[in-house]
Amino acid sequence: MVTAAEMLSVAAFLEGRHAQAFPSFGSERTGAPVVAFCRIADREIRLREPILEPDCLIVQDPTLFKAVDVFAGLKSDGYLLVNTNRSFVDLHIDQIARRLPAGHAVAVPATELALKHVGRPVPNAALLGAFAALGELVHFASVQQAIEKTFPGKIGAANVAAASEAYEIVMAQERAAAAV
Amino acid sequence: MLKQIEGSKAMAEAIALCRPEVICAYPITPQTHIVEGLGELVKDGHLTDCEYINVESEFAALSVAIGASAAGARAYTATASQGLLYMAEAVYNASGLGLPIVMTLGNRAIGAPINIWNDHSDAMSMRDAGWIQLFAETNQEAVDLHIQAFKLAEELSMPVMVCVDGFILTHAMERIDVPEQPQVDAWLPPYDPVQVLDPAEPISIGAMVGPEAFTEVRFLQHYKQTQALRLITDYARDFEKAFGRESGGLLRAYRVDDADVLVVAMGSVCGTIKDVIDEMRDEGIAIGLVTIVSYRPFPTDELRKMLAGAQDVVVVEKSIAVGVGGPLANNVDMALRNLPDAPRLHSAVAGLGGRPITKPSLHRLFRQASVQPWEGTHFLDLNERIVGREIHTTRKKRRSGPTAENLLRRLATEGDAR
Amino acid sequence: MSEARETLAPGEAVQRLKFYQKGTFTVGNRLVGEDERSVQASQDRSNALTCGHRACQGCGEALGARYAIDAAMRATGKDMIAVNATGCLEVFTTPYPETSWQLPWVHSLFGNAAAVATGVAAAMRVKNKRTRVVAQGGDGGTTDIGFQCLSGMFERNDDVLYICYDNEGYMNTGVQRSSATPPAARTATTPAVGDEPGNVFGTGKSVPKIAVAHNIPYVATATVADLHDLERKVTKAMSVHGARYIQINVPCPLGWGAASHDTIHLARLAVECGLYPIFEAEHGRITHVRKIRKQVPVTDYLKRQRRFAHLFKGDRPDPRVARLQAMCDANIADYGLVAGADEEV
Amino acid sequence: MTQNHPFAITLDVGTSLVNHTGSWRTVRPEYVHRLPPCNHACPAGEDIQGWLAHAEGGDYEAAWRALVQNNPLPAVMGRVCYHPCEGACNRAQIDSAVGINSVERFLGDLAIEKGWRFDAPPAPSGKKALIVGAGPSGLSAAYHLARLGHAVTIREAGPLPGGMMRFGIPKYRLPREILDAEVQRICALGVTIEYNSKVSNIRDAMRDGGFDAAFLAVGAHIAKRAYIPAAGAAKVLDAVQVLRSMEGEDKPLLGRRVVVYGGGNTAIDVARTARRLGAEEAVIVYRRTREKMPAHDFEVEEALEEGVLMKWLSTIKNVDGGSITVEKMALDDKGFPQPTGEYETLEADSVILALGQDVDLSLLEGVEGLNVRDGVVEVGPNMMTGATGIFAGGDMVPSERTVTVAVGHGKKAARHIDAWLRGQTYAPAPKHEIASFDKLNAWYYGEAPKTVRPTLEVARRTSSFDEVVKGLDESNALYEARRCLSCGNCFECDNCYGVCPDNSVVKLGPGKGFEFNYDFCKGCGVCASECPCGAIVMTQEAI
Repeated sequence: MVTAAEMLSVAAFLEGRHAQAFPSFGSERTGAPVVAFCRIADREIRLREPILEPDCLIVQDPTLFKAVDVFAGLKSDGYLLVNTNRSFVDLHIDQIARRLPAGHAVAVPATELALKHVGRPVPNAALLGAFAALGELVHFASVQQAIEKTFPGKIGAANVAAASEAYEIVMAQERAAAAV
Repeated sequence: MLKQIEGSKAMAEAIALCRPEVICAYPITPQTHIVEGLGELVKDGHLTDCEYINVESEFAALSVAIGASAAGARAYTATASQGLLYMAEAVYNASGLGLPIVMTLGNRAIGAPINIWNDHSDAMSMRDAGWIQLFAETNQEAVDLHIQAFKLAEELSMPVMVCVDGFILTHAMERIDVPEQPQVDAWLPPYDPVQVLDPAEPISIGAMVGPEAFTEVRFLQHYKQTQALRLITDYARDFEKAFGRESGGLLRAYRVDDADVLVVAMGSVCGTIKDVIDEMRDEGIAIGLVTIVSYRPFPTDELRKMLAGAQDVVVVEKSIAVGVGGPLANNVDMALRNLPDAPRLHSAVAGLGGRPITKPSLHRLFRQASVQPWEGTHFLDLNERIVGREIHTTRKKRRSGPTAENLLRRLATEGDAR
Repeated sequence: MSEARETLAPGEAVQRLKFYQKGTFTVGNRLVGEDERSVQASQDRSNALTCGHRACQGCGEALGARYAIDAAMRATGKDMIAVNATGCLEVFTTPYPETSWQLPWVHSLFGNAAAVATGVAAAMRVKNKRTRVVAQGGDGGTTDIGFQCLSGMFERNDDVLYICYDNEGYMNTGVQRSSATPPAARTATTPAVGDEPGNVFGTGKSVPKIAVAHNIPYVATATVADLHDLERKVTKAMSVHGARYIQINVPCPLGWGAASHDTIHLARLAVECGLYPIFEAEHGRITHVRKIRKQVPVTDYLKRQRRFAHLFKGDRPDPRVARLQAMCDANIADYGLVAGADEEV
Repeated sequence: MTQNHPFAITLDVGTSLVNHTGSWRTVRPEYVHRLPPCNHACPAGEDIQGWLAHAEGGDYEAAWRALVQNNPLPAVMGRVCYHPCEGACNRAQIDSAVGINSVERFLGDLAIEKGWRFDAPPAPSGKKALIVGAGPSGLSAAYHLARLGHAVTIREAGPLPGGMMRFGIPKYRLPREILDAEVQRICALGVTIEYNSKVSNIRDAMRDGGFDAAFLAVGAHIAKRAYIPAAGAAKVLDAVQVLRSMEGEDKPLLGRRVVVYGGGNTAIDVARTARRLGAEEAVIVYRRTREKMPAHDFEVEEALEEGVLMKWLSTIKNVDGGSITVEKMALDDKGFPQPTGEYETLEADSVILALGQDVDLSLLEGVEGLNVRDGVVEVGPNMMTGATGIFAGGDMVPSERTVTVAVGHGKKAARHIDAWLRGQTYAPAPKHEIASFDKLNAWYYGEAPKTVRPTLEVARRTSSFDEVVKGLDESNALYEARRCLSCGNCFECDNCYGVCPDNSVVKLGPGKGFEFNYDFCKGCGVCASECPCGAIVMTQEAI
């Protein structure tokens, strides 16, 4: 998750913007719930408080819904991206999703895509690919570059492939939402 | 070169650019990424002519640096919190021996209760140890301060502690301009020690000094720090000329012109405060910020001049001198002493043990200072209910034992603390 | 040795001269070449620790330090730096404005001499200098407060020779117990009162053995009573690189309650009774043991020291003397301190 | 102080030299000389430790020259001296005494081999001294007087020099060429020996010869007799006679079975001589036990090795032709032998009496002031008899009768004669305290057992007069010399220099010893404790 926030900040940086990525600070142990933040702006970011009211929320592990209120603070016109191959209804978050503007809540099977392209359950790149499609805060090309910088060589290419497919999936959903 | 890079990594690169000859590493959160970064740079051959030593404790880390520095090598180490306390004896020793060691402090609270998150208690514990203490507001400044630190240390034969907020800066990935090697080489000359262990010219370093000369030794140490006040300013100016950006110096003013309220703070919280000030200025409130970069030596005169015209001074600091209040506030108070029509001083302790300092809280605090000033030390975002209950209980039932545990017990039983 | 009683062939006799002539055990020997004499016999020895220091009369540590550092100075061609832990040695040699040292020397803290030495060695390595580093301290600064840094230095195999001047207590602060204080010894913190007066049995540690367990290139114990052995060991230690440890038994007239002129005599008795085994080890294995030359009962050693006087107060023999003798006997058995019939002493 | 150094914390090296810790001292060490027990025990007054010190350094000529300062006969002495020095030697308490005697012999033999000469005498004093008797005492006195610049004449009654060294000691113990060489070296100093020149009246001889002083050393050459009833063709001889005749052309005929009566060294000598002359059986009859025998044990041992038989606790009652009657004795409570009435008969072709010797005092007849008691002449502490200008020594004065004592008398008398001739009084330097074993720190001496001198195989000893005890070769001699502990005298072992915790001993360089730097010496006393040879004492500082 920290990697995702960092890659996102790199993507923004590559576009000449200011970005600040930082983890929720703690002594994380493998598997424990983790939150990471990313601020993107067109001027220097001075603010050092954690993001309490995000514009976008990316949920990497929907099983956490039961343990943590991850939606607290999500702005009413915010974006929600969930890593899942199930429906929002199945996840019992369809109500939350419905409160957001159309096309702002998207599900993408990022882990599945990672397993398909990378061979391991590492959904970060796929989620970022999906995120590039969502709200168009960063361009996919920047995300691709950021992924390639973080993972050089074949693994990078595999991650880009996962991201690319996720991007397409979300773009399809966006187009569908727009069509409605 | 501009990079999107983690603060610790950028610091590691900047420290490497300073060509340290001996680096002592002992892991402690949140300093680890810096020494890890340096270790990689040494191992992968980016940083040559450097001994990277994995020591067995912070006490050893600074001790190894002491030995290396006394033997004429540019020495560096990093620590935080308990680690700084564990090396406390060596901290005093390094300055007493006049050794220009540079150490990064990834600021972190001190236990018990054990806490790995950011505040300034660790730096405060060593504020009288004879080191220069510089606080970085941003990761860019953290990078730049390290470069200045080596030059300052070596010019003054005095160790320098670069204080960087743990996690908030050390673990943040952001846009940082990491200088190029030729730039740093041109600005920072090689280490030329004034005293060195050399068989060709043997000396004894570390004599025992009795009452007949100890006062003089301490006077000279103090005098040297006052000299440092000028040098820190000069070097910041030189640095700006060479690198094209303002970094370091004794203190920095932000929108202080005609300000009725002046906030004084150190470290990364200044960024958040600036945003708050912008918003308040937009609302027409005459408020500004003075950022203390050099906590030791403390820029008393410069600060006094800056604060002279204000009506209210609010000190926001991430430390508490238990039983007294905020140590920074105490120092600011010293600067205001004997000032005719001195502004009112309001002391606030915030962000202890990593509690976020949020804009809403700061808004409230700054407004309150002028309209509803408080007595003594204000603890920002204190859970009054919990402490009230705890005080009440202990009054009723005299019970020794750790307050922290009692609090935790209460938190557990009462659910969400806020 | 029995063959010496027979008529010798001339050539054989000449060979023996070096060994048997008088003065074999003395500091010098005018009959052998300069290069075969001890460092301390030389008119141009370094006197790295020179006159005017403020050690007590008959200080074993002052003596041991000069022995060791002078030997190291010869071995390194005076290209060396010393690091000193806090303690008697530091206090009596460097009270402002005078220092007794005649080599580059640094004192930092009580417990960090090994780490400071690591730093000095690192500086030398990074600067491509051949200058060698010796760290030194008392037993308190070594076996107690400095132990962690010492172990770290060992474990990293840093290029440092650490010399511990073992006077079996905190003498600088007024004779308190350390982990090197022998059982039954009276100190200020183990007074000779109560059911078990003096230091209790079954406590303390052997840092030389612990050093051996670090598998470092060289470990040795030595004594001011055997200069030749001591100088040989320091010289040998300086001929190798990596972490090295030498622990030298240095009697303290003040702390032991002994006559100032008895310093070397006591050190000798400590070895000859078996209480202080003298050995050396390389890379984790004991390679040499200094045999007892003239074995004495431990009482010969104990009776000359007031710190053990309480053992001899009563009418009946104190059973703890036998326990101390048993410790000697165990050392003798464990280290093979008494030469067999076929071994040369 | 280099300007840049941090004040007070960093110091320039060696600055503690301004701190004179000598003021702490309440006792101070001082270098002393103590008298080595060997020197103290030497009847000839040799500085044994002194010459051994030269020898152990390999400078044998210096050693020999130091030796002959006191004794001109080292090669002789190295053979015949009973070496009381070794009996006193401290080394015996470590392993065994230093073989001083054998090193002395080595030096003496080497001097002969190399042809080393005595230093030439100083300018003549113009005084003349007469010495009567060319035995060890006379030769010694002549040597010393000559070296003091006096003109010396020896008058010897016999045909050859040496006295009892020639006529009392068998060749197998003292080869004659050795004796001759050392006598010749004395003569080369300008000493005149007149042989076959018996002085019958000393005062006449002095007056006639214009001598300013005389030293009498006529020895004791008259054998004591005991009354033993003898019958038939019993052949009863005395030991002096037998040994003397060994020096002539005709060797004595003693027969197949020889009985020697007596228990001294002469008895042993004569019995061993008898074996060499072909006696199948040589029996020593002595009235007490072996332990009580005056003869030296090593000589008894050598005799036994050569097959000499011993008959302890026996007296000869009578001699009858080819046999003798012996009465067994028993020791009483006080250790005296008492007759038992038990008798035994031994076969004997000859009986040799070795019961001691008397002095021929005829030359002193008519000399005034003399005191003669028990057959010997009494002398004062300055060796002068009751008669002015007449000194005496050796076997003719009351003392132990050994060659070494005689040589010592000669030296002592010569010094007093010299002073007397110059109108002065000779006062020997006061003796130092003896360096007894408790003054040493014996730890520092390595174990080094004494070298046993090679001895001739027994088979050859009974068939020839070849020297029984051989000398040491150089390496052995060096080894033996180096066993010396140098008791009471610094041998530059560097211990004090090394063991001082305050570097307060200054080493002055080879041969120059050490001195204390009292500016820094704190008086701990380690130097004195660790001095191997007891050459440092601690004395109270005046308060």
